[in-house]
Amino acid sequence: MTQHNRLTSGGRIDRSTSMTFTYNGKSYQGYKGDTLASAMLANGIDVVARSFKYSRPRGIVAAGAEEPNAVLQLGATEATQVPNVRATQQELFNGLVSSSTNGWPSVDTDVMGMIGKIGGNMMPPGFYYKTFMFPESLWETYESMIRKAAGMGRAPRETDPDIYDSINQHCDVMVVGAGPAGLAAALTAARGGARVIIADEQNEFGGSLLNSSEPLDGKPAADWVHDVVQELRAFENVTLLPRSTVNGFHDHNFLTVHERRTDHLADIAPAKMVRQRMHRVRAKWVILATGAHERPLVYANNDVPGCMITGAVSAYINRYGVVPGNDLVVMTTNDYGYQAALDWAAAGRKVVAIVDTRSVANGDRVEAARQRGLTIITGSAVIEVQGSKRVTGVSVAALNASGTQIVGSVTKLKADTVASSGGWSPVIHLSCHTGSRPVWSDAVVGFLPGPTLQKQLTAGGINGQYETANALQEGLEAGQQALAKLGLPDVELVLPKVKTLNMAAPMSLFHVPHLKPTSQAPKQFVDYQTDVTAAGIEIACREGFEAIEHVKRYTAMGFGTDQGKLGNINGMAVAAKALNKTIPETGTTVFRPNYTPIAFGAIIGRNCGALFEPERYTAMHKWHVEQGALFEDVGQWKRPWYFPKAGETIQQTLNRECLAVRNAVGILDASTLGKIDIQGKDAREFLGRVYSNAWAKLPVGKCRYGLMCGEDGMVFDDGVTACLGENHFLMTTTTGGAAHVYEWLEIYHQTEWPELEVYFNTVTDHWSTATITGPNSRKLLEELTDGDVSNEAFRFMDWQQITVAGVPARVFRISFTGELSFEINVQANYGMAVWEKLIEAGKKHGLTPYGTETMHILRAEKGFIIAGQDTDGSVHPYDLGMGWCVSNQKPFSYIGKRGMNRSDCVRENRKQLVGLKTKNPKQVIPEGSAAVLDPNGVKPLSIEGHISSSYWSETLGRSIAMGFIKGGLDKMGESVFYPLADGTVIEAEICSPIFFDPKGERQNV
Amino acid sequence: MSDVTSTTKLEQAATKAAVMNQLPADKESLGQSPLHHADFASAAKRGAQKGGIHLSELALLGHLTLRCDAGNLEQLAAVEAILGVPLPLTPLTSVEKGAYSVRWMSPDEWLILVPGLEAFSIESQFRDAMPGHYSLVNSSGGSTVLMLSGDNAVELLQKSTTIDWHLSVFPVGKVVSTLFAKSTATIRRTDDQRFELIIRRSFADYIWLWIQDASLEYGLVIEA
Amino acid sequence: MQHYSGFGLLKHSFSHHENWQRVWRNPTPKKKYDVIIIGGGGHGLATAYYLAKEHGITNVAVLEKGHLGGGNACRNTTIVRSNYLWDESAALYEHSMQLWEGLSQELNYNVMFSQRGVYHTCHTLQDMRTNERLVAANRLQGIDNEMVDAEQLQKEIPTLDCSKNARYPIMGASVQRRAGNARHDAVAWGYARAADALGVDLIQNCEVIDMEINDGKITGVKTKQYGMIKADRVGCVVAGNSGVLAKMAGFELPVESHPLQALVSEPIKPFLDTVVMSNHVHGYMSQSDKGDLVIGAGIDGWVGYGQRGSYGIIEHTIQAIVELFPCTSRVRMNRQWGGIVDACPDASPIISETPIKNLFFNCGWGTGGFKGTPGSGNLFAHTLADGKPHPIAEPFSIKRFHTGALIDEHGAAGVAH
Amino acid sequence: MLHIYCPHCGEYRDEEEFHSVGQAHIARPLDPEACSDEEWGEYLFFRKNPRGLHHELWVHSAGCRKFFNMTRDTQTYEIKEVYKIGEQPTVVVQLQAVSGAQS
Repeated sequence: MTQHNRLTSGGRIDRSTSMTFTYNGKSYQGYKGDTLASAMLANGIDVVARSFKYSRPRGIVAAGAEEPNAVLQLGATEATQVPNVRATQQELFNGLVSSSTNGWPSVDTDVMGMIGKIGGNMMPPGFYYKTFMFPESLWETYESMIRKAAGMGRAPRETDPDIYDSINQHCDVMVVGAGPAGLAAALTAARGGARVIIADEQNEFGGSLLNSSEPLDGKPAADWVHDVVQELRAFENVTLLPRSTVNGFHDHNFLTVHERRTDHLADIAPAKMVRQRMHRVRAKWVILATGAHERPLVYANNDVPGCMITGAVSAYINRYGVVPGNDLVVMTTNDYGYQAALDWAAAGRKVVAIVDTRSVANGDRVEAARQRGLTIITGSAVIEVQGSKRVTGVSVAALNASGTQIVGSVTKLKADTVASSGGWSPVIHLSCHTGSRPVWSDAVVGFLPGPTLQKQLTAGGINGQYETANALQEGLEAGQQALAKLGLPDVELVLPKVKTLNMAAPMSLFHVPHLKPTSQAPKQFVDYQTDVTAAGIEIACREGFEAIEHVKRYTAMGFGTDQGKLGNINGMAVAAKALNKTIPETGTTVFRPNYTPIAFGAIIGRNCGALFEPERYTAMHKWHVEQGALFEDVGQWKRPWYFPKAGETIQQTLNRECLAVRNAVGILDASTLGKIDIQGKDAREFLGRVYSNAWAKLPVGKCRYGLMCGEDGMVFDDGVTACLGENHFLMTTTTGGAAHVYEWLEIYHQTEWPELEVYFNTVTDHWSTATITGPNSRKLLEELTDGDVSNEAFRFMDWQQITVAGVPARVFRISFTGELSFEINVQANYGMAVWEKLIEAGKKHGLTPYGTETMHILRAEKGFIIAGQDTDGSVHPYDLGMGWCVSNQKPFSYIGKRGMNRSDCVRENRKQLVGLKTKNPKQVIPEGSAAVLDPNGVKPLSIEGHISSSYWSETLGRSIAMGFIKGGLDKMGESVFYPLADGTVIEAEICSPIFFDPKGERQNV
Repeated sequence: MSDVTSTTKLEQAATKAAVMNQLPADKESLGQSPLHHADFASAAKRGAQKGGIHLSELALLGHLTLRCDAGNLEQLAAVEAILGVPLPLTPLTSVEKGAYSVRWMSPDEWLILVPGLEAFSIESQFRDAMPGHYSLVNSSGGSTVLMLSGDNAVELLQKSTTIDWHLSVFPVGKVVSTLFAKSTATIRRTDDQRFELIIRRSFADYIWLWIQDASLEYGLVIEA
Repeated sequence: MQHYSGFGLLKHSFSHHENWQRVWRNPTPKKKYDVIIIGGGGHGLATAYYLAKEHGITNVAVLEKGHLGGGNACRNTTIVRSNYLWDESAALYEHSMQLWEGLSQELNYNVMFSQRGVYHTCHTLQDMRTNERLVAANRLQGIDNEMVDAEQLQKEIPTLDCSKNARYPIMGASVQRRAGNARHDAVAWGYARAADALGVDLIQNCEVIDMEINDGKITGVKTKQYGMIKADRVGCVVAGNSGVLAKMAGFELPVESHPLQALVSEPIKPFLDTVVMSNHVHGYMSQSDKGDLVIGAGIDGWVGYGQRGSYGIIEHTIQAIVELFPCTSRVRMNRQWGGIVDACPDASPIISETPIKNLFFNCGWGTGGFKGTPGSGNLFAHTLADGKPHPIAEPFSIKRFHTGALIDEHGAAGVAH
Repeated sequence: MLHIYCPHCGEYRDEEEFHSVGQAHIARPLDPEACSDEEWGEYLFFRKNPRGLHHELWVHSAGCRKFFNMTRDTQTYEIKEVYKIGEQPTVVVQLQAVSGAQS
């Protein structure tokens, strides 16, 4: 294929480096420095998409982030598919594979286009709200058709092979945009000694200067840009970020900058390179130099490929050496629009006419066009375009002075390209992100940034200053202001000389009238991507959708991936006209992040896959892995769940582990329990306030179990606390509750009772805990210790400091299984050494490692609760049948006391924790099952309670369960019923939750 | 080994706490730092010798957390007598003398690092000499120390934390406790391009994974 | 009310759609109403509709400080379900669910209620227990909800990562198949149009700045634009702004207003035909009819009325989504936004009398108000008509925060949505 | 992403290091037993929830772990001041004219 629209010279492309790309399966050539869009235009590709609702052919309209149509699917492999890439922002690389996203069988010959033509009339805005209702049953069918037709590109079905990351940056001045204003601002700030970051979405700095033929200091503008960039690079405190879009401006001067590091190189990032990086920037001052987007005019059939904006035409010619057509008609409301015609003519192609909507046109650019002999038709407009897949001609007619009516006859001109300019809209998106509402300016004919609390300055196009000289000056001033705010010395900067042009006033025109009323004229598009027309907006207003937000939502205007960058102002103007209001009276439109779309991968950085969330390990983790343990996630911890042997089912493993504990000895890694060291003379008093039971008399060397309640009286954690010294305690918490309990202790200490002399320190990670439990546990311990661990010397609920396997240890004789148990705590650096010695020595005692599941069964046989499983934030100690763990004698009204005495907490018939024995001992009630009194009742049934813990107990040879029953503690021996999903019903008898060794003799031996 | 509470010389001392020498006689062969499984010694021999990130572990040091009153002159004097350096009272600062170093953690909290063998001795000296209300906790088993250096060390920290590491605001000696990726770390600058990271035991493997990953583009050199 | 249908569209296409009637009038407020409803969001408009429709009270005004349906009604992620845990909530949300079914036909406005199912994935044993409890309770409450195992789930949602490799592997899920999505704007507009047709005055750009309270009884409200408007009864349905209105009336609520964020991807071809929520990794996602992946985020931990929150929430949410759906990594996020949600300590709403006579509050829907819209309006209309709560609404009184009879739905409310 | 000055560390840190606890200056009743259910309920659950100036309790959870107070505008998210526990705010809502509620 030849690049028949490519000029032989000029532009910033490298004609010596040719690149091959494919579009819809066909191969084309472009050059290094091209965007995909410029390369497509060079090759004369007209149709790049089919529209969303009417399936109309669409072409490239713009040259930047505002492009609504050229939204393509990229990717050479399934895993590297990227949906919805804007061709105007994608740099060309060799081997790029692209395709259009809608249209069947192809974008050129699309069947839906016919339906769009016929059915389009039945699809006014919001038509879907008015139909598809009858019959009700068919909605799902309608909807699945709508869903298939909607959407643009597609997500890959394979996992992303690329990596992304994020990096945190701090600076004095963040300059957004590296056009003339941004470069002047950054250079000023840098020379003043500020730490500067300057980011621009394009691959090269320069902004509008790259698209322009206008000289600076009599030399090409690119020379000046080059010099500034070189100087900025030399500063140690300046970071230059090309290919980096500032996508979000968040509160307190926090910005997200999305840098594309390899998208210009290949389909997949080269080895060791991150594809995209998110810079999370905290800036002391932000200078927005984001420029402006040109507005197209709204006229009939303005979406036919070949209709563009004038700035894009200039950009393709000057930057990429591409003339996107042969015969150009320009329609403009302002002087800037003439530049496209001048550039087109300079490129040697035919300018058919410049149609100026103003009756008088006499600015310098107009004069230049006259001198060049270009045809200028004033006081007129292109009211309609002919053609379907490419413009073939235009209808031009004279307008009245206000541009609201056609006053003359219609002239038809042949042309293949229409470039329109309705003026420019400042790119105020970022300034809106933190809630600042933009302000309309009649002078600029656009919205300007509104007042903001952010430390923000603006310069250049964003302020409606579109002439290079003014943009440079504003950039300089913004840089100086930032320096002053930062207390840094002022600097001078000699700005390059730019010829100042005389400009005639622009005309405020958005929507070009047609011979027919808007509702009957050919479609006049306002928002291309969402297929919103001027007629559609008028209908919405007529129906009563008068707030601009209503108009936008009813028509979907601005909801595309371009977020209405081209169309929003025009749409507001159409609505304002329909409502007989001014644009600012219609409302303002606020933009939200992102400025342009960002890959999910770039937002999450490395926090995915293996690094999604930390896995916390104990000192013995490696041993568990080597033994083939399966793990349970408890908070971020990986805890051994059970240790299967070859060929075992999970139940067989659990049975084996349970019996080992009951008959010999088992070992559990209990290191994950939260541990808090408490010191100070008021430690004991503090414990009395935060636990529901009494702590005043616990002697040194003893341990006690306690319940923790919130101020509402509801249990939220539990554990054993040991008295290490008169003023020294070690508190244990649940594994998942450790962090919360620690913060809870601190908040009461720091805010309520600072007078209490006590310090809390988390020591969870410091101690490693191996629990040995079972009748043989003492024998095992005796082998490895220098201490006397006999029942006489070392009582139940005592703790002692002894050595175990040569390592000093704190050993707690407490039991969560009901068996004789020792919890051996050693400094975690020695946890593995002690564990391995225990395993070795334990062989002859039948020592069996067990995990959390067996731990749960063993404790349930004893009726011990697990906070979080047998509590749900709605039960107090009495509900748990644990009134023995509440002391109402304490002088201080401990946390939870008042709460558990509120009227609802002391009423009859609260749900209470009981044991449940199935009538058929072989049946295990599924956990979560709901209890009813009458299984044959009519739904909705009143739920009496639920099963919180339920297991097969191999020790008892039957199932056991704990659960809640309304008034259960008074219903011992009564039956309740658990209807299951499969329709069966399990009958169970309410009983004590202590199923095994009710007298608690085994732990005392 | 059965004296549970240490006897204090100062009978009026408010804190009566349990102190124990937590180290076995055979500490060298038995001790396993939280990154034992990463085997830095082998990695140092086998791995890359050039790269923008250098990493080593200072394993099995003595970590002592001191909580006391920064306004109590008697306490300050006692600490200085024991450690030979005054407590750093300015937020986010540290002091270092010989093998002892002290980091400001909070207005009433300092983290003291000493050689592993000296932890018990220092702790005992505190119990003997420190007046008033305070707490001292041996946390040696709960954390480890990583030394991070190299041309790209600051960039790696930028990827991992939200702190401003510019020398003008983060000079040598400054110390912060902060989020490190999805864990936490106490980080001190010991030289322009050299940092000390104190990390929690249970998160050590995660941080090790994170650092390897974040070093990919710079090259990671493990030092024994 | 002009009837909407496909035939109507065809007919109007011949007149270029120039003859569609207004969806609602733009009336000037009267001096006095039987009932004033403060707040023209989905709940307020539904309340007005049911007051007129079911109680014959049509001398009603809805006062909206901005435009109709302009608050949380148009900012939510449109999830509708009724699988709540406690009997009280199950009754409330199921009441709402039954009104959703057939709502398009009742309002003659297609609210696009689509029962594509809502899954709650389980990643831990505790997750499994919580969901099994929920499913068991719902079965007896007469609400459809079932468990599916990981293998079955993988078949039903091919793009979801049900492998064992995940950080928190999916062990199973509960699914309510009658649950799904609806079109949020359409709900507000549909109720507004129907209420207007029954004679309710919908007053936009009318901000209440004070209340007229005599002897502990409300008699009218003062508005910024129209001065005093009298009323026999006043219902306040202003979601995030409830605290501000309560302050006007001189009391506090057990409610805090937090930013709740959401985001959408660019529109893509059909990717997910249901709703997936994960409490554990904390994110949820559906796909709109337009093709956007609609993703819900957590709530910011601080009080905020700015309709925006912190970026960290967005990062965490997308991390969760990519963890659940790894092949979304190259899909691109288009836009984010925020609403103001008024959350109660027990994650259940308030539909209640207040210390002021004839002043009623409907608030505290927290992160899940959209699904409640029809039920909330229906029950609140009953409360306003009778001057006392409907039996289903009775447990949702403010008084529960004094007695302790909370309806703690944190488990079932799950991810903020 | 708020940028918060920790009054204990003496520098700004990112919001991620902090945790908001809720309304500040809610003192635990000195004699809980003397409280009615209503009073206890108010203490537990009822909050000012203002649109505008708000005094909040925060903790520097990933830093020095100290609690402190903050005066923040809940509409603009501007942080007006931070101050230590036990101190009183200096930026407060001006007393409003008598509410129209009595009119």
